[in-house]
Amino acid sequence: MKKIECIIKPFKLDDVKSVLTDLGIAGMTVSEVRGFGRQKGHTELYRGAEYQIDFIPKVKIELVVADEQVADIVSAVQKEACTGRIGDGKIFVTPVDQSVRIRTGETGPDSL
Amino acid sequence: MKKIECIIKPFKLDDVKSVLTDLGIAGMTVSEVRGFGRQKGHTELYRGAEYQIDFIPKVKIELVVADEQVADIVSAVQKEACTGRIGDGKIFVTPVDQSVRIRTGETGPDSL
Amino acid sequence: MKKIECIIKPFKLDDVKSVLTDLGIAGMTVSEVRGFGRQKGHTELYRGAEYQIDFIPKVKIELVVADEQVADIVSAVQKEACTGRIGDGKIFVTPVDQSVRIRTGETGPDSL
Amino acid sequence: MKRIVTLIAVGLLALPSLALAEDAPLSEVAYILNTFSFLISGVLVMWMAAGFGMLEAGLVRSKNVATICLKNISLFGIAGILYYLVGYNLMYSGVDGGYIGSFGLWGADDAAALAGDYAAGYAAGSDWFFQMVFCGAACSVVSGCVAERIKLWPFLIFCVVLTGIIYPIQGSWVWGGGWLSEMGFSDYAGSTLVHSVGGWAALTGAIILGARKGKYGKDGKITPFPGSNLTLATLGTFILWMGWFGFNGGSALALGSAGSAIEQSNVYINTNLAACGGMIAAMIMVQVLYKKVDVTMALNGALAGLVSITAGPAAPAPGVAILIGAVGGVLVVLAVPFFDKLKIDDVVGALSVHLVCGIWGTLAVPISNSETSFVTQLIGVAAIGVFVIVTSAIVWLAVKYTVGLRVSEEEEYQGCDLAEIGMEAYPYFQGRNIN
Amino acid sequence: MKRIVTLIAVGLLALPSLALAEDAPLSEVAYILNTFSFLISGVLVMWMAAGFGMLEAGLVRSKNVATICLKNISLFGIAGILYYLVGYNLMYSGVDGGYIGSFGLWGADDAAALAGDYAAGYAAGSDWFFQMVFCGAACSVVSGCVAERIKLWPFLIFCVVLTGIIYPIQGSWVWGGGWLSEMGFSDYAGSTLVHSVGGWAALTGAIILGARKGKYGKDGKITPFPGSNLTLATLGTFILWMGWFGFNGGSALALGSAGSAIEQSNVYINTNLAACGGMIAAMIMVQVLYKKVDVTMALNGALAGLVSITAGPAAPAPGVAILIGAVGGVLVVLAVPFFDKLKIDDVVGALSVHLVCGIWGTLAVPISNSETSFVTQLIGVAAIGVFVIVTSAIVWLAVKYTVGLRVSEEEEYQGCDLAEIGMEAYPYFQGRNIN
Amino acid sequence: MKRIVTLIAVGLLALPSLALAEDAPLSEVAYILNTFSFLISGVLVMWMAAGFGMLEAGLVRSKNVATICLKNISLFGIAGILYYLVGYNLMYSGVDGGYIGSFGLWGADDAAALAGDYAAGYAAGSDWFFQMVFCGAACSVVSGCVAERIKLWPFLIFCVVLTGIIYPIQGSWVWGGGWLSEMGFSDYAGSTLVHSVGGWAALTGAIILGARKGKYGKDGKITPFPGSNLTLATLGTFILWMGWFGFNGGSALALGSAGSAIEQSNVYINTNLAACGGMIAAMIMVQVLYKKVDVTMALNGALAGLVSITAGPAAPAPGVAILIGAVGGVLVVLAVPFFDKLKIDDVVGALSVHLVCGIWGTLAVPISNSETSFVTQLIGVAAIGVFVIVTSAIVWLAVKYTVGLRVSEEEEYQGCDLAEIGMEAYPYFQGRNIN
Ligand SMILES: Nc1ncnc2c1ncn2[C@@H]1O[C@H](COP(=O)(O)OP(=O)(O)O)[C@@H](O)[C@H]1O
Ligand SMILES: Nc1ncnc2c1ncn2[C@@H]1O[C@H](COP(=O)(O)OP(=O)(O)O)[C@@H](O)[C@H]1O
Ligand SMILES: Nc1ncnc2c1ncn2[C@@H]1O[C@H](COP(=O)(O)OP(=O)(O)O)[C@@H](O)[C@H]1O
Repeated sequence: MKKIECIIKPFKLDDVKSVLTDLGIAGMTVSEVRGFGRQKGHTELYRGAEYQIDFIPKVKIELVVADEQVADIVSAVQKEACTGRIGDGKIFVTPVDQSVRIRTGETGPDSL
Repeated sequence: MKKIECIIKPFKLDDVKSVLTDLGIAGMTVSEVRGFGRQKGHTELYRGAEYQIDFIPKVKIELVVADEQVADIVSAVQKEACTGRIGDGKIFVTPVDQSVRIRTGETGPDSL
Repeated sequence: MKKIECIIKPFKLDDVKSVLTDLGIAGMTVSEVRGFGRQKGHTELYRGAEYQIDFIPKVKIELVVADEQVADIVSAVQKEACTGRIGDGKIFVTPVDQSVRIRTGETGPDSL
Repeated sequence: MKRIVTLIAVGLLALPSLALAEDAPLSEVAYILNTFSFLISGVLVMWMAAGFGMLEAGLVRSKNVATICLKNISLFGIAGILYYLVGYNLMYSGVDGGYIGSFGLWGADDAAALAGDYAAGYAAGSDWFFQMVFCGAACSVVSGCVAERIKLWPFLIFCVVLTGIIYPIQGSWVWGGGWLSEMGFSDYAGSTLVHSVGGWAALTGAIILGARKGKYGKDGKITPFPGSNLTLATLGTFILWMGWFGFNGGSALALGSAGSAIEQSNVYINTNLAACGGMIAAMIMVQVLYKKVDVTMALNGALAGLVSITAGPAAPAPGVAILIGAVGGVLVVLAVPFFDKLKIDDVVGALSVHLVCGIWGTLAVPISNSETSFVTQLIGVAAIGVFVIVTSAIVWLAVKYTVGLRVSEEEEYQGCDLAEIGMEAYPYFQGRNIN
Repeated sequence: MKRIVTLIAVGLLALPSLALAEDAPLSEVAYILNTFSFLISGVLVMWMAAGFGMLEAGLVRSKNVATICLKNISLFGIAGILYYLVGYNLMYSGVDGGYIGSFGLWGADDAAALAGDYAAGYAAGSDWFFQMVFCGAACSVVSGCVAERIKLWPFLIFCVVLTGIIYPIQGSWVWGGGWLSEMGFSDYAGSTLVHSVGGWAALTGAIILGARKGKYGKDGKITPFPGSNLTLATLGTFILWMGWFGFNGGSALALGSAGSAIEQSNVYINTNLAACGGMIAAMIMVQVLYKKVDVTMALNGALAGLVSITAGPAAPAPGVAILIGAVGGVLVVLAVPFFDKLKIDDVVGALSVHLVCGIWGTLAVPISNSETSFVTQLIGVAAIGVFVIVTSAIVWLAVKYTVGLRVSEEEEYQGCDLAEIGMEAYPYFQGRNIN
Repeated sequence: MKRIVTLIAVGLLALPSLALAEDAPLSEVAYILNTFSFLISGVLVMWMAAGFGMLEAGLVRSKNVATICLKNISLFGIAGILYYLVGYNLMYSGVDGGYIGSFGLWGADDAAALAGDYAAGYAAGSDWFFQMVFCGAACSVVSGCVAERIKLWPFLIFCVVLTGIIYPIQGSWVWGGGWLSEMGFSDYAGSTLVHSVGGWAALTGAIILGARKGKYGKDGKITPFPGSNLTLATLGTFILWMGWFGFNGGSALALGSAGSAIEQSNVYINTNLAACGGMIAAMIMVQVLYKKVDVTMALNGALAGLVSITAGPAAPAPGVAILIGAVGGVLVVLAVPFFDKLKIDDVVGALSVHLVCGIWGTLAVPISNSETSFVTQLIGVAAIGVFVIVTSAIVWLAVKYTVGLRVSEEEEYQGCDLAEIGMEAYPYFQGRNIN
């Protein structure tokens, strides 16, 4: 199994979720993060003093999938989350040794 | 070393934390996430229009442990976090190459 | 490639970010987490009743880097985030199989 | 119903028995009491600007909160200045049964009273103050409806014209003693003159602006954007409810006789009961229709009751006031999805509350007030509606095709707060991008 | 102490020297001033409903905030309607030293005053308005105490009975000129009649409902659930403090003579100083006991001072008012953990503030008022306590065994907002499930 | 300008024509009306304490919000008690052209009025109440400026001295009929006596305390710490605006004659227009300077206008009032970065609003009031400035070197809420440590 971590622009979440469910993905976990990268933050002015907002809101989607699904998912997410503008984000794939469904105790790909 | 990632129902956090400390786990890191899975969200009504809440609040516990502890912890968390109802969550185990305690610079299992 | 996960005290974020950019790191993803460890939380009093705050605010920095950069980064972050007081946090290194830049579809270290 | 010129008749001489009791020694007291009533009631109405601000801040998404706060306080500032520069005289000076007053700075002349002649009935300034705060209220109605997508300065330009020109001209037709007043049209405290006027201007604006992106899907799907802070919305409603005692009570325009004190008392009661009726009716309606009570509908219901009674709060018996309010509460529950069906995107329910119930309240006046007629009321509603729609459409369009009216799509997604004023209302709280 | 019937004596004729100065020409003015005092004071008391709402919204957990807002505004709506339908006449009409007034819709009769006879002293409507807002306040006390677990509609049913029946009946005993009034029991503005009454009803409800899940552990462990928004709690306290000037000041029931104006002035001062005393005393107490100041205790302390002075705000010298308030502030700091020890789960400290200090304030009246006796005060407190406990227990239990009173355990965990009304107060802010 | 002793002249006899009209039968009414004006205006000013609280709670970071709430409500409690214990008599009793009044508890003596002699003009208690709330306002100015780093109890000790000693002594020089009043210095409602006094005390405190850690970098870099809740800041500004009608209007010190009612009316208008002018001017300034409107600057601009008009709100023509306010609004936009350049860390802009505009407003009095002179105004501003700087520096330093003034660096990072009072204002909302 692999874990696919996608860091995307927040407003793409709905689209990416749709494409993932279309691919038959039944579960995922999402969290709010802040990203720092090529896309620069913005300068704001507060009461006459300037300051820099470095970290930009992003959404992180984590999903654990069977090895054979990885390629499809990665390419689908990449296409869907892409706006072509800087800051679109990343997809990382990492190994997963084991997975357990808490409700049933099932393990392995069946538990996903 | 392995990282154990547990995605559980929020109200189980205290119980899971207790069982982990009972097992001698000295540290863990917790964050709020939102989950999408078999457990469906709920439909709400706002000013006469319906809408769907897809993502359900979950808590993610991450803990890095020595290889030999993994089996015990996984089964203990699985038991404790289980309500038998849909949406109880998942446990994922992933490999960790290295660990450092920032305060002392110690590495490996000693640093946990 | 490796993912370096640093759990640090929140007020060290700016310093760590600076040292990372000095090392030429172009991107990272940050999130708020709560930590449980040797550093104990605090007891608070609310309307005459005591209660314990167990989980302490921490910041998690995740960055994926090429293998050869890992050692430098880990030691730099360890030095920068260290106050010598309990609760300084941890650095974990985990393997990454693949990385994709969403905007361009590039993969591997080039995509970072 | 003239609002100012007939004051003395209404307030001091309406009751023959009083006229006798009020000889010279009493009239200075009456003068003071009338003035004080204007001032205190005016403060309560001024406070409604805060109520609108909090209500709207609570009902927009968190990314647009700072902007809506800024709009609400700055429009009140604009109303004050414009009403001084042109509004008051356009509304009250030399209308004489016609269609418009005269241009010119407002200025107080209290020389007669200072010389011991209290026939004016009240200090000129207290009257200006009381009329001015009403003008601000009309503007507040607009801001909530067109929120979350309109640019700041263009919105404020509209406010300048609304408070300086549109509001006073139609106001002159009734309260200034113009043609509608001559015809017998009656609007005690402004169901039509304030609330519907704000509503018509808002409606025109909402149509010209278009809906917020994502609100209405292709297949008729409506995506609600829940309000960010329901405690603020509740607080805003409480503030409005409180201020309404000044709004309606002060519109007795006098306190210098037992008759006017009794009138104010009745107005207070009816105002309160109509709010109660509107809220309870709206709560029951949503419970029946949707099986759950919606807080925002309860709040809108209370306001609906208040708007409904505003055209005639003195005459009805208490039970009738409850019913008038309750009809308003029912209307609002039906109107909110109705406007959604028309794809008119009204962020805070301003059209349902102020426009729909403003019309209902005005038409309901003849129920308790035999001196008015349904037809005249209808003419007034229609005439003012047409006037406001036409004039405000001209202004909205003029602004749209010169400086532009709407933020860009990207700015709208990001939120007006960061896009337009570069600050967030709640910078230390993590937002929830996920749902 | 009768509240209404003795008005003329108290307000206009109590001071013989005034009676002479106030001949015919003055009495219309007195009539107007009395009326205006009722109206303005009433608006301030109405505003307290918002204060209770904000205080309670600030002290519950965020998942129950929208519901508590809804309860606070809708109970005020219910109070208005019920007090019109039955409450007022039950409290004030034909009590004549007895135990209850008469049933029937309230209606104003101001014909005499309109005909130039001002003996009534004030417009009937202004009196109704002022009495009505008090009725709402008693209800607000209950909502905070039983929050976070009671169902919406069952709670509102209780409010209907409390405002329509329970409150007016016991009110008739004192302010309506009933048996306690004849006996010499004195409660100027309602330490007992309003605050304790709310407190007793809340106490009964809290016991019948039981504590919130997780609040009291097996081993005597108490888990506090910190309030979600302390700025709102502070705002609510400020609003209540402000409104209390109307609550106590307006209870002079007159402004039509120099004597009553002086009385109101003294009431304002003592009300303010008691609040100051209560707050400072509570702050010092918590600092000494717990080594830290607890904001919510400071706020409760101010309210404790206000409740304590309410039974007799006119008579005490300023220094005595500070002390009466300070004792209240101390009591509240002791009472909060005391109720926790009894496992009576009072979400906002309503029992400590309104019940405990309501009793204390009533018993403290004889300190400054030689016309009252400690024994009579005690009888009044006890009689009203027993009456309210019994009647409200009947209602709570009747509701419990018919429609049910409490949300399910799962709904309680989820929060009343999602479970009962399907919306969150702060939908865009990430909650903190962790601690 | 004496504030109390000259009341009768100003309020009742200033206009010869009125004196005739006001014979015996009117004077009890005048007495009542003057009293009532004090009470109602006083309630509005009391409400400003909540306004300051909300404004400051909105402008500090979320980790210091509970503490600032606590400070704002407790300082108002302290002001009430101290003004009773020493303040009032120090300010108003036996000043006689000198530098200080007398020590002693305040007590009301209304025996004459109760015996039918209304020469006192108003109930003693109503006057105390009105003066007391002003004293609290001066304190509120300080709390915002020194927020986020000062310890709770040491701050409250300072408030004790400020409200009990410093404020009353300088107040006696003008309103108590002391030397500055004899010289012809004029400050109608306290641009200098209240606002600048708070400002000078705050300035001294801010310098002695030092800036918040991280605010000023080595290379002149300024790091802004955005306010946590701009809706609260807006609400606070609306509350202050509302309360200011009592602050300035009530400072007419009378309502018992047509002349005073007219005066109050003019004061209301000018107060409102100056706020409008200040806000709009500040908005235009920031738009021009920084290309974006800053909400907090708009709010500060409105307050700047209000402070600016406070020294002389009765005399100016409306247009002049707009300009006086507008200059204040411009000043505030320039002053905020100016203080930052001096590394004086003023959390909420209190110095820019209350000190700078307090001075400006006082110096602007001669523009419309020919009885005052620029030189005398300047002497008054300087004398009071020096006095407050010196006395408050003594107190700040005494506290600093005894119990200590500032929280530790670690506590400051953690926030005063957890460090000092062990609770968070918003415990259920996740904070944003990242930016
Ligand atoms: N090396 C990295 N490790 C972890 N996250 C990264 C890394 N580089 C970028 N990111 C994340 O991806 C987001 C987008 O990256 P950025 O460099 O701004 O643009 P782009 O995706 O177009 O290359 C960042 O905001 C950050 O959250
Ligand atoms: N493939 C997956 N990858 C990552 N997280 C998952 C995955 N499947 C489920 N989850 C997480 O586990 C939670 C529970 O899963 P769900 O399918 O609802 O029920 P169950 O745990 O009973 O199978 C989800 O809300 C989500 O957070
Ligand atoms: N085994 C672990 N797995 C994951 N996170 C851990 C682990 N141990 C500690 N942490 C994280 O590191 C933080 C600091 O650890 P702690 O034991 O308090 O002090 P120290 O870093 O000085 O050893 C914790 O708050 C927690 O977030």
